[in-house]
Amino acid sequence: MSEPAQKPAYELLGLKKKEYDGICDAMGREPNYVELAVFSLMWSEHCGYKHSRPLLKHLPTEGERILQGPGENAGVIDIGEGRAIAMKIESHNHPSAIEPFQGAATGIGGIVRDIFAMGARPIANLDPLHFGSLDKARQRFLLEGVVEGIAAYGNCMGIPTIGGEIHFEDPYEGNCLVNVMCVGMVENDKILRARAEGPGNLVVLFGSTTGRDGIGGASILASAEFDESAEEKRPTVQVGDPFTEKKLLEASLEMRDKGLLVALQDLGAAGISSSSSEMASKGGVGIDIDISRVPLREQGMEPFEIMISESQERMLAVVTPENEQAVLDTCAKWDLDATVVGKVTDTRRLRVFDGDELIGDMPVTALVDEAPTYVVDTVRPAHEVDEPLAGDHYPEPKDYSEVLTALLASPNICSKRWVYEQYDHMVQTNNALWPGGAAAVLRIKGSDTGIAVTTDGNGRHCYLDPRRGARAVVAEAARNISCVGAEPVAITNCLNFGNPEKGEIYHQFREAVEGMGEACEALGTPVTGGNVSFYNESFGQAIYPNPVVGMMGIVDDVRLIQDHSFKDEGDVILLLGGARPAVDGSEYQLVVHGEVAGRIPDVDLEMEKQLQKLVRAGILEGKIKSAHDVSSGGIACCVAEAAIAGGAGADIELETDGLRPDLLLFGEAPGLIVVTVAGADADAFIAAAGDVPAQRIGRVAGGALRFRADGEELASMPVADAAGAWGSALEKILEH
Amino acid sequence: MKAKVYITPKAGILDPQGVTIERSLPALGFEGVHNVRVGKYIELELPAGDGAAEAVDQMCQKLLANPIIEDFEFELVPE
Amino acid sequence: MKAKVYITPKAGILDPQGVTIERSLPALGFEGVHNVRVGKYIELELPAGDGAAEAVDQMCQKLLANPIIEDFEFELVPE
Amino acid sequence: MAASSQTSVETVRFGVVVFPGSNCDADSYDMVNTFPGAGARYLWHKDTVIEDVDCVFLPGGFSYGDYLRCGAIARFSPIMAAVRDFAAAGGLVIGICNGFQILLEAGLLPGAMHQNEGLKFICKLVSLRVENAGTPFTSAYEKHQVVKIPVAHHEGNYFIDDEGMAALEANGQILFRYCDDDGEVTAAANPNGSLGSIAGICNAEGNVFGMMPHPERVSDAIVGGTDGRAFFQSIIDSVLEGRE
Ligand SMILES: Nc1ncnc2c1ncn2[C@@H]1O[C@H](COP(=O)(O)OP(=O)(O)O)[C@@H](O)[C@H]1O
Ligand SMILES: [Mg+2]
Repeated sequence: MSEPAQKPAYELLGLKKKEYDGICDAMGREPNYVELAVFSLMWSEHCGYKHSRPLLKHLPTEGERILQGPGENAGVIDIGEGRAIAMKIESHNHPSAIEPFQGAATGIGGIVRDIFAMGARPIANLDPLHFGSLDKARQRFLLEGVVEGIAAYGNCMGIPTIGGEIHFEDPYEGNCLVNVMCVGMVENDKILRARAEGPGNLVVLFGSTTGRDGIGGASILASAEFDESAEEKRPTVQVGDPFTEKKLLEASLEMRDKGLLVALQDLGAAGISSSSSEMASKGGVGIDIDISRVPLREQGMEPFEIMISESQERMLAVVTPENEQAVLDTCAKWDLDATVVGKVTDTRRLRVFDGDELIGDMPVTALVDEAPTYVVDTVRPAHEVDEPLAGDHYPEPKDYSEVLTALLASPNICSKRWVYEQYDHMVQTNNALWPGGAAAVLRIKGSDTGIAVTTDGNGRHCYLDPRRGARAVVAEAARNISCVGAEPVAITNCLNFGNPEKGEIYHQFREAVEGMGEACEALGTPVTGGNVSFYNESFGQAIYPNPVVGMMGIVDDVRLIQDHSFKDEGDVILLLGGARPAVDGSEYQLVVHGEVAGRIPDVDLEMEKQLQKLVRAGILEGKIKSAHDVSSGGIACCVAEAAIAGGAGADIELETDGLRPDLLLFGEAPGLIVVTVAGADADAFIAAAGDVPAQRIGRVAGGALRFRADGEELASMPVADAAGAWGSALEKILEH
Repeated sequence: MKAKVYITPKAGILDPQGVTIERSLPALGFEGVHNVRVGKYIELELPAGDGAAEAVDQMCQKLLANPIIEDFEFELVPE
Repeated sequence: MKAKVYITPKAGILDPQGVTIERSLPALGFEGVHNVRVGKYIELELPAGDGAAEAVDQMCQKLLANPIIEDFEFELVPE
Repeated sequence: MAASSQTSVETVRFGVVVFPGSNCDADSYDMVNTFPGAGARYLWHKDTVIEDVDCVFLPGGFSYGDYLRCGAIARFSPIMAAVRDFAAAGGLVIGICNGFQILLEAGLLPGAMHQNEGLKFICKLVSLRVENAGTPFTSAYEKHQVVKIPVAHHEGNYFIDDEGMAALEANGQILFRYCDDDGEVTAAANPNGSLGSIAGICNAEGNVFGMMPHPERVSDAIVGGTDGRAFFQSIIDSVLEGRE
């Protein structure tokens, strides 16, 4: 075999020639291997946000309650009475596709560290997940592994996993999405930040030892240097250690309480390189790191490996020399290794020492803030069309009951109990609503306040129209929050897309980010941070463009919240909102007609605001006895779910108003909420609805679901049958 | 015949169980123990025959071990 | 020196992992496998010396195995 | 892990043991403090003495990551020697979930835990039948009362040999069994495969108790129930009676 032509090292590290030239410019010379390794990661898409930064800049990030927007480890939102919520969402898609259990577990580990790096105690996790169809054994394996990994890590940490979503569809077959969100609570005066300050202060590394984990692509540097068969020594999969992370959490918060920390930062992608340089950048200082002091778990590690290792369960703190001993003592109390590995300088450079020897010297600003950015020419994909499908595009189904049963049993609609029963969703004893509803609600101990959290995404809708889709996703998240009675306050987002260097993907990304910004602006829910995951494609097949929104809301009196279950016989069922359901992009379209096509309806954001306000007020006044937003499966599934949850039947009578009954029942459109009120309150409620369309569509009655349109019966079944189809579908598929 | 399967964490892969046990041993009065690695030991019985080794190898690859993070070895013991 | 410790579920005692593996093997195309028992395999290094065997035995009794439901065996391998 | 709450001699004092991986310690502590007659304080796993405590409370969680076996490493913590002495002197000791597992590993309660039959972590509300209401842990319940208390564990599949089981039965040491909503003890209502559908037991002396379900999680209506309160009330009553 002939020697392949040797490519330059920077290229093997994923840098372009121009980028390499940029590094040389910033350095004033050619970088050595240590510096090149550090730059290649800091200027990677993952750390450098090369394709996303120019667009993310335009997202709205300010609001009265926002104590910390993007730019720190997590966003922080004031919830009153001196308390704040830290939240952040992140993806761990690629590692989970390789090793689902450990990939998902370490995903939880990473996002949890981001939260306690802010000084907040994690109080909840959420996990939006996307896989290919469960017909395939590999997809079932991924689902089981991911859920077990999240359970193993989150349960051990004692953080309840209280929400998320799960979607199955072919475009995710080669690229599952494993997004994880963590929510934490912090008193306003205890918020920590990652700003290194005070030249002369010490940099302390604590937590796990450092190994060769996650060296990944950079390992070629080692082979370039040594040419040994060192390759297989470098595991690409990382193993999570939730017990160590639990100790890391407790030790960090104890140091916070004792006021020992100038700054705190977790070690994530690019390890010590990124955490130290980002801390230095935020504080406008420099940092010296002595890699010879880093506790290692493997022998013979190269300096560059120590600098970029992504070993899990490690934190970096800046502390004053006076507090050094107290910090080391606290770590010892929690049986954690802690070592002073460097100090803060006024050089604004990241300098790397191996003992006394200077082996790397890089300008912090260039590393952190000067990664090149790219704007790609957009191309609108051919499947995006201007017109929705005609109302009679598909044949009308003959048996509506059959359709309803099929939709309720669709893995995208059915009960997710199989998943959330594997998560400890009760630990910390704060959940005022149990999983399965629109949004999870946590009481804040020691106050009347509650917070509601949800995650939402809809890749299929975003595929058909990324701008409308992203607008609808934000509106849906807010609708979920409003349906429990809480006021939407802020979001964090995880932007999952294909390869942004392609015009069609960049188009989707740009449209989605702009759409998200529009909706956040209109609904008053600024973006507090997030994460971008590109290159979710394999064999040229990209995932659906999939922005995921994690939203938080506040309710002043948590005792007033409401759930989605039908309550009492005779309660009047109302449909609120004026949107017209459509087949385009609906679960009905895919399950029954086997297609994804057309154009989704746009959300009317002004109407949305009023609709949600009406519902919140109705709940807080005690008028609304249940609220459930219409989403996958349309009005029929919405009503069925509320009936199943309440163990009560419903008699529904709709007017078609020119819409074919299948679209009316099963079609989807953003901006509809089904609520119940006591019979005696119904007229007054409708009269007070103002501009928000409010129509009586039936009553809570008996033990069966009955749907009629214009007087003609379409579907009927006992609630028990609906509950059976909905409740056991996932188990049946997985236990086949 | 009987198969004995030994599964160990791959070299270089963190073994949190091993680390935790190692840290706790001194408190029990066992000093100087290191490199604790925790794996699995599986015994099973299967029909004797030429294909037995191949079958066990396949079982390990597909089900018993996770080849991404674990190594395995096995031996066959006639009964 | 190195110790290799094998921990197995006691005979006659339920082994939920073993049962589950046994049940899932036929679907993967492995017929006729039975008596699957899942235990632990632990490797550790300790100072060589006369007391080594006694020390490992004690570690197993006290910590590594639970005598109510598990049996153990070990071997010492000089390095 | 702040300073202990105010306690007086009149108060029933619970000492909640904190292992590095405990995670129901704060829930347990907070919940005890909602009882007017009770006060909680934390005990650190490295402590070697237990003072001013009426009831030692080993809370749920993953004491040492639950690596190797749940509770296997925790049992060797310095505090456990003190817990053993405390129990030997007749003090009340309760272990919930991981605490139960630790008491088993420590030999303070008989038996051992396997992984759940389904090999998965299970978190859900289950029904329990009170088997013996004549103990310091159950006196505020009625015999054969059915209560709803959640489980959250991966290894709650209780095992004991035949002889041990006979002794448990004979001495009335089985305090809770998993049952269906009507109080029938059935295989379908057993969430983890426990022998005899056992959810909670005490020792022969009747002062050490362990259960897998979490009564501290259903002791406040806003988070889903109050069936757990009687468990703590029983202990408080019993301590106060003992003082009379
Ligand atoms: N989609 C997004 N929207 C808004 N802010 C974002 C988005 N993606 C990333 N950010 C922000 O950019 C910063 C850097 O993100 P990241 O490198 O993922 O941080 P970390 O390493 O702490 O996880 C963070 O403050 C993050 O909130
Ligand atoms: Mg971070």
